[in-house]
Amino acid sequence: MYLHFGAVLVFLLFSVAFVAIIYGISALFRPANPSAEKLTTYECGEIPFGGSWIQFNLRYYLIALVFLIFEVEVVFLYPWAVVLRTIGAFAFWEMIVFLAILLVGFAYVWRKGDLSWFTPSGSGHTDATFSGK
Amino acid sequence: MDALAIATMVKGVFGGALLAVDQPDVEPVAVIEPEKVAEVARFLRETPGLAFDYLMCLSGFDTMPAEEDHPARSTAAEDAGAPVADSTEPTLGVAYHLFSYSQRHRFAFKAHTPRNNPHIPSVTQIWPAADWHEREAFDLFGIIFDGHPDLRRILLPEDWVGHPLRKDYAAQESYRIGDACVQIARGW
Amino acid sequence: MGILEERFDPNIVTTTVDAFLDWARKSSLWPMGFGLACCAIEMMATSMSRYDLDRFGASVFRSSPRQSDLLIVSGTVTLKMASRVKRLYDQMAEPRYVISMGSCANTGGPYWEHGYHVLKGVDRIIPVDVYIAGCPPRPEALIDGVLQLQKKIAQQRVVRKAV
Amino acid sequence: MQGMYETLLAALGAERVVPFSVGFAALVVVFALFAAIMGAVVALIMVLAERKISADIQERIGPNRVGPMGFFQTVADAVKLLTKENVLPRKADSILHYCAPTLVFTGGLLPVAAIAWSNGIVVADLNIGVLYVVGTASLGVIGRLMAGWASNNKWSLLGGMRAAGQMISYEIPNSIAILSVIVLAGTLNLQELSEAQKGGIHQWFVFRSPFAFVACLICLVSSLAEVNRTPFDLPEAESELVSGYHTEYSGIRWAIFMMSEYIGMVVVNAVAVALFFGGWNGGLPGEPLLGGWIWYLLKIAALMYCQVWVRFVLPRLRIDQLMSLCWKNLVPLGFLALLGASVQALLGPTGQHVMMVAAWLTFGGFVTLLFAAVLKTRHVPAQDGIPR
Amino acid sequence: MPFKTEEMLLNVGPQHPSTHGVLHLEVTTDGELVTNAEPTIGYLHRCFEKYAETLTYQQIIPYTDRLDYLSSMNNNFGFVVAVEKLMGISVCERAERIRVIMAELNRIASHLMFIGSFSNDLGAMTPFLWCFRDREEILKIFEEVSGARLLYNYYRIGGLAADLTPGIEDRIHSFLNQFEAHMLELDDLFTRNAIVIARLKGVGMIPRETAIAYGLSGPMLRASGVDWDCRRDEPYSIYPSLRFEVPVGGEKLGALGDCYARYLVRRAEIDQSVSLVRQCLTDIPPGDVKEQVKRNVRPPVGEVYVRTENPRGEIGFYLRSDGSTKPSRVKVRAPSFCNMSVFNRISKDILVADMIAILGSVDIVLGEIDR
Repeated sequence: MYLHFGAVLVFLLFSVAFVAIIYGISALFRPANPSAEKLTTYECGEIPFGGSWIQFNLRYYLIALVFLIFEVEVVFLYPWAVVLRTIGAFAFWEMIVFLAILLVGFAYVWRKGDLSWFTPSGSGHTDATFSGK
Repeated sequence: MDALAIATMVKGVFGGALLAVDQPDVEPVAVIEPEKVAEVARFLRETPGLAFDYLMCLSGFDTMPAEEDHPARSTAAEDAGAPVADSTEPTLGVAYHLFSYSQRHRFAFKAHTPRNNPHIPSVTQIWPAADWHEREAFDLFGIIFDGHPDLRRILLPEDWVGHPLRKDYAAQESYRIGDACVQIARGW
Repeated sequence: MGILEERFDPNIVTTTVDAFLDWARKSSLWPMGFGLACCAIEMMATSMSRYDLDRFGASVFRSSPRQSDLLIVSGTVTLKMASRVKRLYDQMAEPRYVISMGSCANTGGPYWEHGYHVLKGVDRIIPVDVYIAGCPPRPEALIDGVLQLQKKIAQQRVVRKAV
Repeated sequence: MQGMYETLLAALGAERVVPFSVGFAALVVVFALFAAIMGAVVALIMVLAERKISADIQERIGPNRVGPMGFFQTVADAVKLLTKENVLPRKADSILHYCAPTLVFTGGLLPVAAIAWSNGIVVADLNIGVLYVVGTASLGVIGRLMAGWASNNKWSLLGGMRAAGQMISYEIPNSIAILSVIVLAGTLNLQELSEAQKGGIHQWFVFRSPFAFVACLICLVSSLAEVNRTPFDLPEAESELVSGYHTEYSGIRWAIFMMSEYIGMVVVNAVAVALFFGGWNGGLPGEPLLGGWIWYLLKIAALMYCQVWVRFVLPRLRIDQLMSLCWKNLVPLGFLALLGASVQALLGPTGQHVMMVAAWLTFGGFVTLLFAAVLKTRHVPAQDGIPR
Repeated sequence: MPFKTEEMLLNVGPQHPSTHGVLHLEVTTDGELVTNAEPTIGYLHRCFEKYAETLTYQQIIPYTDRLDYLSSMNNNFGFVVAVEKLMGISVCERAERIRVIMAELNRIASHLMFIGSFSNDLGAMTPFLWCFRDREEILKIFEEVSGARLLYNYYRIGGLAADLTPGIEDRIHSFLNQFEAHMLELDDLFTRNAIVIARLKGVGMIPRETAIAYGLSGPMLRASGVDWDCRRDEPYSIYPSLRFEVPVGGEKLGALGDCYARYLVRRAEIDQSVSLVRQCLTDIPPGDVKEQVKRNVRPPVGEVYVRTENPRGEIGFYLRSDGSTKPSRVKVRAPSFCNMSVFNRISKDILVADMIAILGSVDIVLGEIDR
């Protein structure tokens, strides 16, 4: 039964190999004469000012945290979903408790405003930790 | 209120600053001393009766006659009203055309400055619309607007030499683009 | 130079490979979305319903120079813009072609005499493959320009030794 | 599904020559190669289909000069991209720049292993099929973020961050919607899911419970966001971010991004069909007529046509509307659907029939709502706000 | 403890899909948030004003085509009205009618181009092609009348270059009838689309005072609630004798001062232009449009400032004549030049997508900004 996971491993290796093969074929036929100007970073025709590897803004990090909470919750729900019919009402109530706890977390994040990305009505940031501007 | 009445009103308040009124029959244009432009503008903007809240157009001009053509006469009133010492010496000027949405009337005035160091007080604080127009007048004529928040070239590249719209402007021979050096004049 | 590029003398195999690769490059010319002035409006009109440049596979307007292989200089190249045009052309990936559309791009057009700020022809800074006359050229003229470019690409040597 | 491999190996007569595991691995490699090539073929067909459908919507002709009726257009595109120079900007991080397309392609191809194409035809018959597909499909997020960051280009960075923000956010409603069906079906294996929907159109999950119907809508919307299609195509928004995270990619590596986008589309639609629209079962009771996989591909093609159709009709959402749609609308709605479905799972057979009737009622209500909206636009000239 | 994130200087440079030409915006953003968007212009400065001083008055007309190359007829109209006022001549009724017909048709074509590129900035690709389908019909009419598709050189000082070709009237009539049905389709697809309203309502709000202070004009000014239209309030040509309604932002239009108001004002102006063309077309008097046209025009010494209503706003010509056949100074007050100067002011603390929507709603043409 675990043999099929072997198939998955073969698929993984194969897709990496497939991309490598395509790179190889392409390397045969494509021209390659890099010049200094060609390798400059493209920025709509202008010379880029300041790098783009910077401390990017915070909202994406907050969304990642909120995602982490819910992803873990969903992972716990998968096995429960499969066996719910066999176990019956007890599993249902147990999961209601689990979801209720998470609902409190969700309401807190919602109320705090981390979900609303940005209020477009001007500079009313709701992100408390945003550097006060 | 038509333009002549406004001109007399301005003359009453500012006296010597208003030097003349050109072509009173077709479209009267007052000629104002360059130093007083800012005060006259503020007066025209703030007095409730006039309320010129809209600067339609601010344009620089050069009164030097074109060479190859016959020396055209500059407008009669300008000869009389030109403030500089020698009246025939050509000047750089700025024309202001105003309009009021509440009163629905128009007014125009202009100011002449000597060619060698043309200075005119900026009106950007009064009408924000003047910001870009003044930068363009500086860029193409070289008229310096004192008090302008950010007076630099708006149309031409930063490293451009000279002010093209002056009548006595000779285009530079070539211009450097990256490592290529490109001819501007009519040469192929 | 690429690994197999321009290494072999012409024989039955290399000529067919060349013909196939040229056919592929010819029939999928992706122009860069790069409109300068009035000619850009006619370029857009060419890619619209009535003239439909997409029939020739050439209406996928990529906005980044890395993915586009055709630079249609459509409009007046001023001196301030010239350095940007040169930089964009340099940043394009290699098999790249240039169509100079309109008399402004060809020779400075109506602004050739007193246009102190106009570059007298884009071929002073980048090599041009096809010139299209007109101010602005009609969409049919642009399509004809693309067809001329396709004929020119069809004879290119990819694998065969450069003659 | 051990049977499939035995039968194939026996047919090839390799039973005695080589031990089973080696034979199995060889067969899987063949299937993987077939899947990758089919992925490329699907990408070619889809690009051409998209250009033809967009031409049809926009009253154009679309590509018709290259090959008969323009069929070789995408072949020409692919070969041209194959022979295009590979520009690696000096400031970019070369290793990451190379690995990003590989990761995105792997994220696109891996889920194909677990999809049950027909009765018994599946490459890797995993008992955790759906969880595996959802898990590997999110591999593409890392690839896109890596592409965005590695190209050291401001546009790519913005595109990569948007891709990360959008795709991880829309995994939650997608998973919750899938859970609502699994609670009813009781299995994660895609093969058994299709078998659970055997016997006629009324057996399809989408018509078996109103909560599954709502979950189907949520799943379709969030799968549209998973594969970055308009109105959720913020990561490579041409009009805003030039071309998002693949601004600095040229030639074949850009083509791999495109290919994995279309493979991702096929995978997402395959999951939606398997869960909601009866997998490889035909509409009529009994065995699917011409073999299950034809029905499966037909349903996937229908869903993909709708996704292409939506692309050329709707404008693009803004990033904050996208996020609030996900977290403030789809996630709470998804939880309600999940609770409803789990309550229905506990009901007896009579409860199921009541729920089936309720499902058909909601479906009818939804369709009449749709037609009312269409009729309203067609005949009544605009009055509100626009002076005639 | 506020978390320090760095600002990024983004060049929305001369080559960008939604800058409508060669406009360069130096945008400082903090993540998705635009804090400052400084426009840099001049990439299409084609020395029009220097050239105008070396040409006679009739020769300048083809160069005015190339100012706002989306509404060449209106540019010609503005210049020709200015010179005629300077010289004090008037034009026969037939020429005036044809001028208004061509100017209003060109306004429709220009607004269609606006709707197309504006919807493309929001991400919808189909309205662009639908609008161009109708715009091609108008270009066919212009081609038959003036011989060119985009830059017509059709107006002359004192009249027109050519009279209407026979049979053109009913072609225009049939186009107008079919065109209104297409506009209803466009309303269904784009104007009342929920995502479009969500993207545009409340974005890029310009209050009435800022609009007047920054010298905005045309649809931008009217969308902010100022009821001013040169055709009606400072009339030229035969506009006083025509009945038309000026759409202004506010509750009647359904939006005030934001991107959606600017879109709706232009969308409503299309309907007004259709009715204007119909009014002018009905029983045009006969007459020779070319008999007052003179080759060398020599206006008296003097200066004049005349403004007319272009699709993008008020185009003003300040002409200084020194009595010779060549003008001593021609200053063009371009509407997009002033409309663009307010851009930095209204795009503070907004998202990148909003900035692109605002830039689209300002509807600029670089030919007349840089001249």
